Amino acid sequence: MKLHEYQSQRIFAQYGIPVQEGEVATTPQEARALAEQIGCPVVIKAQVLVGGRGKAGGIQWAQTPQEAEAIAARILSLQIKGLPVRKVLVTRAADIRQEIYLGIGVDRAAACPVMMASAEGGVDIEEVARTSPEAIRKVRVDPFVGLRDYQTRYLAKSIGLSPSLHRDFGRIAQGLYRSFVECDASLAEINPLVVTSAGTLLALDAKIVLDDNGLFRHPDLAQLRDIDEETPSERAAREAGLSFVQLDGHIGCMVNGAGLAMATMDLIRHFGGMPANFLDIGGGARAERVAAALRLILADPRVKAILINIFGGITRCDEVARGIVSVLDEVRPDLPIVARLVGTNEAEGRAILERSGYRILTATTLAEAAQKAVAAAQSS
Amino acid sequence: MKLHEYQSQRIFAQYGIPVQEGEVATTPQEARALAEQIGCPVVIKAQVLVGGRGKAGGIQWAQTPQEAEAIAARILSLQIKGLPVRKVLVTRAADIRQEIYLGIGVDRAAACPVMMASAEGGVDIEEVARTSPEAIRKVRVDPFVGLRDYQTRYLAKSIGLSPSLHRDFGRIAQGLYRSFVECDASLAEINPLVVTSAGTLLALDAKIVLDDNGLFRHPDLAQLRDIDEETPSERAAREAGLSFVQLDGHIGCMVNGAGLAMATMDLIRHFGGMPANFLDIGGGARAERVAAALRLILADPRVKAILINIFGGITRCDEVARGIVSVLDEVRPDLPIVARLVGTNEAEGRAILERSGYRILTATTLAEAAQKAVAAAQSS
Amino acid sequence: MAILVDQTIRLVVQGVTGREGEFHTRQTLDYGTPVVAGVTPGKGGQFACEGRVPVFDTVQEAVAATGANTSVMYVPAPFAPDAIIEAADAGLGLIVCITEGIPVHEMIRVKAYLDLKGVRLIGPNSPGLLTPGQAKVGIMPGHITMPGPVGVVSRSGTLTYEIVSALTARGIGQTTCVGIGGDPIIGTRFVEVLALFEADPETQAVVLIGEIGGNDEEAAARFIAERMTKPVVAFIAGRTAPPGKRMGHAGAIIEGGTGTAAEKIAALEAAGVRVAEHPEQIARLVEEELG
Amino acid sequence: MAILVDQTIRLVVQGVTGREGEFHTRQTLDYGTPVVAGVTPGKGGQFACEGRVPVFDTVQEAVAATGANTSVMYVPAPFAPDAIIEAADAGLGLIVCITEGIPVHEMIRVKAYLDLKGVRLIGPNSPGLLTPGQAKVGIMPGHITMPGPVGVVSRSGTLTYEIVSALTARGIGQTTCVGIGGDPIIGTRFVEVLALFEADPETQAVVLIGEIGGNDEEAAARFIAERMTKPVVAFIAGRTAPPGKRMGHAGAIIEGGTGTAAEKIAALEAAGVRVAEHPEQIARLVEEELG
Repeated sequence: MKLHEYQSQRIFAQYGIPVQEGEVATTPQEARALAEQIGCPVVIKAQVLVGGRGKAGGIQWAQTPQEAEAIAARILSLQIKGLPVRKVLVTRAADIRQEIYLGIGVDRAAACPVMMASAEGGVDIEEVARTSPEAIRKVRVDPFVGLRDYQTRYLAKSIGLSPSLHRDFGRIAQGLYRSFVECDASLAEINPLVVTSAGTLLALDAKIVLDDNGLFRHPDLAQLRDIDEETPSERAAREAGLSFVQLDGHIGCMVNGAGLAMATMDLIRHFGGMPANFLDIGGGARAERVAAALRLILADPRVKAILINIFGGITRCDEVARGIVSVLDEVRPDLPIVARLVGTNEAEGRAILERSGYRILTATTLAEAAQKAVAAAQSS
Repeated sequence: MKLHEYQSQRIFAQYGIPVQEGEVATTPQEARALAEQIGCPVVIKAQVLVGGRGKAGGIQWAQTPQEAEAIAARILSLQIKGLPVRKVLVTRAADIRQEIYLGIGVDRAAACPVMMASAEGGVDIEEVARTSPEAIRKVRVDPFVGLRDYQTRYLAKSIGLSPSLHRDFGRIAQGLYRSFVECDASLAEINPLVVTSAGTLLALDAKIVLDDNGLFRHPDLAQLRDIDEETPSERAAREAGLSFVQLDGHIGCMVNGAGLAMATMDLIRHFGGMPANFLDIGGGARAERVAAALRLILADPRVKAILINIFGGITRCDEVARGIVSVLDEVRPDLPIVARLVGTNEAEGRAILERSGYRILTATTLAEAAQKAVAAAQSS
Repeated sequence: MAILVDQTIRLVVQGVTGREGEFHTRQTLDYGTPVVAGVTPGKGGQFACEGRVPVFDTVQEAVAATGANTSVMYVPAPFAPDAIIEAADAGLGLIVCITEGIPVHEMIRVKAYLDLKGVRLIGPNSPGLLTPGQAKVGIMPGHITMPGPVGVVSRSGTLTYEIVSALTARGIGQTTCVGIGGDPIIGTRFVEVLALFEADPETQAVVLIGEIGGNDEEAAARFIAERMTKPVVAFIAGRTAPPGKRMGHAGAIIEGGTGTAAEKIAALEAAGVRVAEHPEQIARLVEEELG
Repeated sequence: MAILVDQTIRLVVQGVTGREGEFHTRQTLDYGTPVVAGVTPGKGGQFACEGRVPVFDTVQEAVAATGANTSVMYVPAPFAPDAIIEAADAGLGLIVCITEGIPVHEMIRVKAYLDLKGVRLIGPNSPGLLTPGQAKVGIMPGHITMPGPVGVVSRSGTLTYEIVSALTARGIGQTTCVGIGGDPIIGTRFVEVLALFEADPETQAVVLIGEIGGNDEEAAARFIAERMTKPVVAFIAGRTAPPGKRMGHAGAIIEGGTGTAAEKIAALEAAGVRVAEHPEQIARLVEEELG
């Protein structure tokens, strides 16, 4: 779960990281009032859960409260990568002498946190990683003894930070590490961390991505979810415990397991169709969750055919069949449905579908199921 | 540094351990008022930093506020193992069905925390350890992954605690472990942890001993030091960074290093003398600390001779000599002083003593120094 | 021969009295794998699966009483880290964790602890592993497998069943099928399983089933190029996944141009691995490799 | 021969620019031990000890530039745990920590980490160790030692000097003198050093210097009885210490009837160890043992 800049900033501040504090406005008038209160010049920044907002015009300076109002109005009317901007952060403008990058994530292969710093801050760090990987310095953090001060000194020195700032840099790095671990984050990033013209360090941006699996032990953080940033279907999927991604095609997919779901989508494309979504019902789904998944697919008006592909292990085909039939009983959709149920309790599952009396196309192999679904979508 | 029961209790409460809350009184009248406020029967407990207060009459029940006042007066007039009782804790009396022991300390050999539980609570646990060690169940805690729930379940089960209480026991054990680690304690103990007649767990006593070496990072805990419980000389020693223990003899000792100090005391006894104190000036003592140590010895009217035994490694004999001379310059004591300075900068040290003009007996070996000090004490 | 599990297995099931735990324990017993004990705190002394499995309060008690040597766990995510460490502390050499949804920071600590103790973990978020005819540990359906010469290793669950099932349908049996799990931090990775298959005299070819996200497939490609003599056939799910979107479990996300199917396929092909275009093609490629 | 350190040493001093660090580094250089580098964060590029020791910001840089293989540290207690871990991460095989006052919970974590990495630590709160004529690491005065056949191991600092000095005065030289440190949690304990002396062909007898508190001497007695062929002479400080009083450093406390001098002496004597009544008696007992 991604947090907004202003949310991440508040968390960082709790960990002793110096941040450029600001307030959130949802209207141009509020932005103007904040600019008056904070004192111009101010920076107005779109709060939207995608990257690249700078390039999209989502970060601008205002010299006067009037200008702040006008700029806020402009930014609040933007769509950035398809997401409408609903909030802006208004902060004091900083005098910047140097921009660096400081972030921490998980190194999967080494199975530990890895902290990264670069003298090239304020830019797309993935771009830096691609074009000049040597510009990013990394230290692996042992989970048992934590980030060591000598490691932060190494980072500070290797990115050429003035020695007088090493101690403050170390404190910020330790704060970032602690916020990362204690919030169960999968990423925590300050980009840019700037040296101001007064010679102090200041976090000018803040980004935290939380590990969804860790949210259950952070009810306070879970509440930070911005439901404005979700589509109704994404929200319904999340609440039902489904992994769901909306796509542009015509064939609604319901699969158990992310790998099989992707393989199913790949095969639909292989046979000339276009999947309308990625939808993984997860392991061991009960009938209710299956029903929620089917309703989600049916709610998309672009869907012309449905492909249900279940290979039961921990998931039981009879539960899946019960979930399907319960929705058909209430909705009675006029769409071709291809259902392939194999594995655990597959005989019971097929029997339930047959007994229901609905016309459901069946298939034995995945290829057969995909071909039938593509054909059905084209002819409907 | 030992904490009082009431101080330990407040810390335990912060870690979610259910404690029998109470208030501290320093006069019988306050105890009576507290008894009225809390509601009788109450228990009145001496707050004193030694064990064995129960046997010494320091823990008593009162059925009425009047009785509370009388009992508090009695307890506040006690001396327990030589320490006057200056405070009592007044708490609600509990209905006790079962008393168990739960504690955590450091296992030196395994270099990890060890949690201990016993079905025999409320008694001297060292006595239990001596007479029936199998009655104490232990689990070693890996410092990296902490106390595991399965370990607390094992402890609860192995001391025969009712299964319905295992979860609460686990929470208490986890709270105890966290308080132990986070406060830099060397011991944390609940004795007894009782099962009340209502079937709940309640910590009826609380004991925390803090690691003196960890105090620098807990200014809040360092403030809990009860200076009433220190003698003026203990306090002066602590403030000067000296390890000091008052004893009953006539030969004041100043030594660098705990081992050498003990060996020096052993040798004084061996030659028929009695040391007046243990005093280790520590490693690398500067002249000021040496001077503080000498003043401390001179403040004891029983001292008839002084033995200074320094084997310089990190400690420099010239610094020691400077410290000695600075005190002699101001105090001019009429006591025989035997000084043996060997090791780092010993020549400079001896030269400083000689130049000072004071009559200081010198010695080459430790045995010679001890013998001279014993002889001097006997003849003065 | 086989890898990781064989007929010497004595299995303890942690979380045996839960809905999933009991269901799959029955299937494991029906497959003929000796489930000698179950563990559920507070239910020691009871029996699960119609009296077939004695339940203990702790893994240590279960091991002491039954000589269990391998654990499989169906414990809910909040309790799974403790259960894994309990199994390791009880001296088990192989732990298989089916549980999904364990926080990544917990797994970082658990994995570091297991490495320290020298204990092998498969998973979490794994379907388990299965040596046909010898041992079924976890939730892989037994009837889709058959003994034979092909080792299967996969980050996916159901996609593995799909491919194994197709192998079996074509008469190609398996030495051992290993689901290493779909989480970012897992106990055992592709390279370690490939090394075991390379060393196993009965395994003649290996099927590797990967997906987008991370760079475990790239590491596997390097290992195959440098160290493997046996043929490897691969499949990578997520060729058509749009970049920047999280596709289901934590393993399947593409960000910033790393971890795409195209990169993984290129790395594997450069290592001499034939990569199938769709799952059902795999069996044919394996057949060709086996000659 | 000797144990732990010899003429192959290349020493790096952590905290070299502090008052104690620089003082003792000069003495170490004067003894002829090659101090190839010093480390003080923020002072990289400078030189300590009248230009004799180049200073680096990190241990890693010091090792890379100078090939240092052993570290000794005079770092203040709040920074010492980090410094020890830094030395271990830099690949040094032996770390000697002179620092006193490190919190016990820090040392628990540090020791667990070093065990994991397989790095040996001497100390903390140790005077260091010294192989006469070959290497001086730490603060033991060099002039009180001389090469010879006796291994010395001690929990104490200055008491060790006292005893070593008496040995030397009597013409009895030492293979290596090791101060293991007086804290409750130390990197290397009596038993480990005894095992090294037992294996060292030049060591003909061992002097063990213990004190009240803990049960490390009792463990040593068991080891001596079961595993040692060489004679051991011991001294235990604190025979006359009153029970229940803390005597100086954390190692020296007697509580509840365990860790008394009487118990330790009894255990050692039962293991065939001759225990001296006062420090100056040791040299005579050693002389008798050496025959």
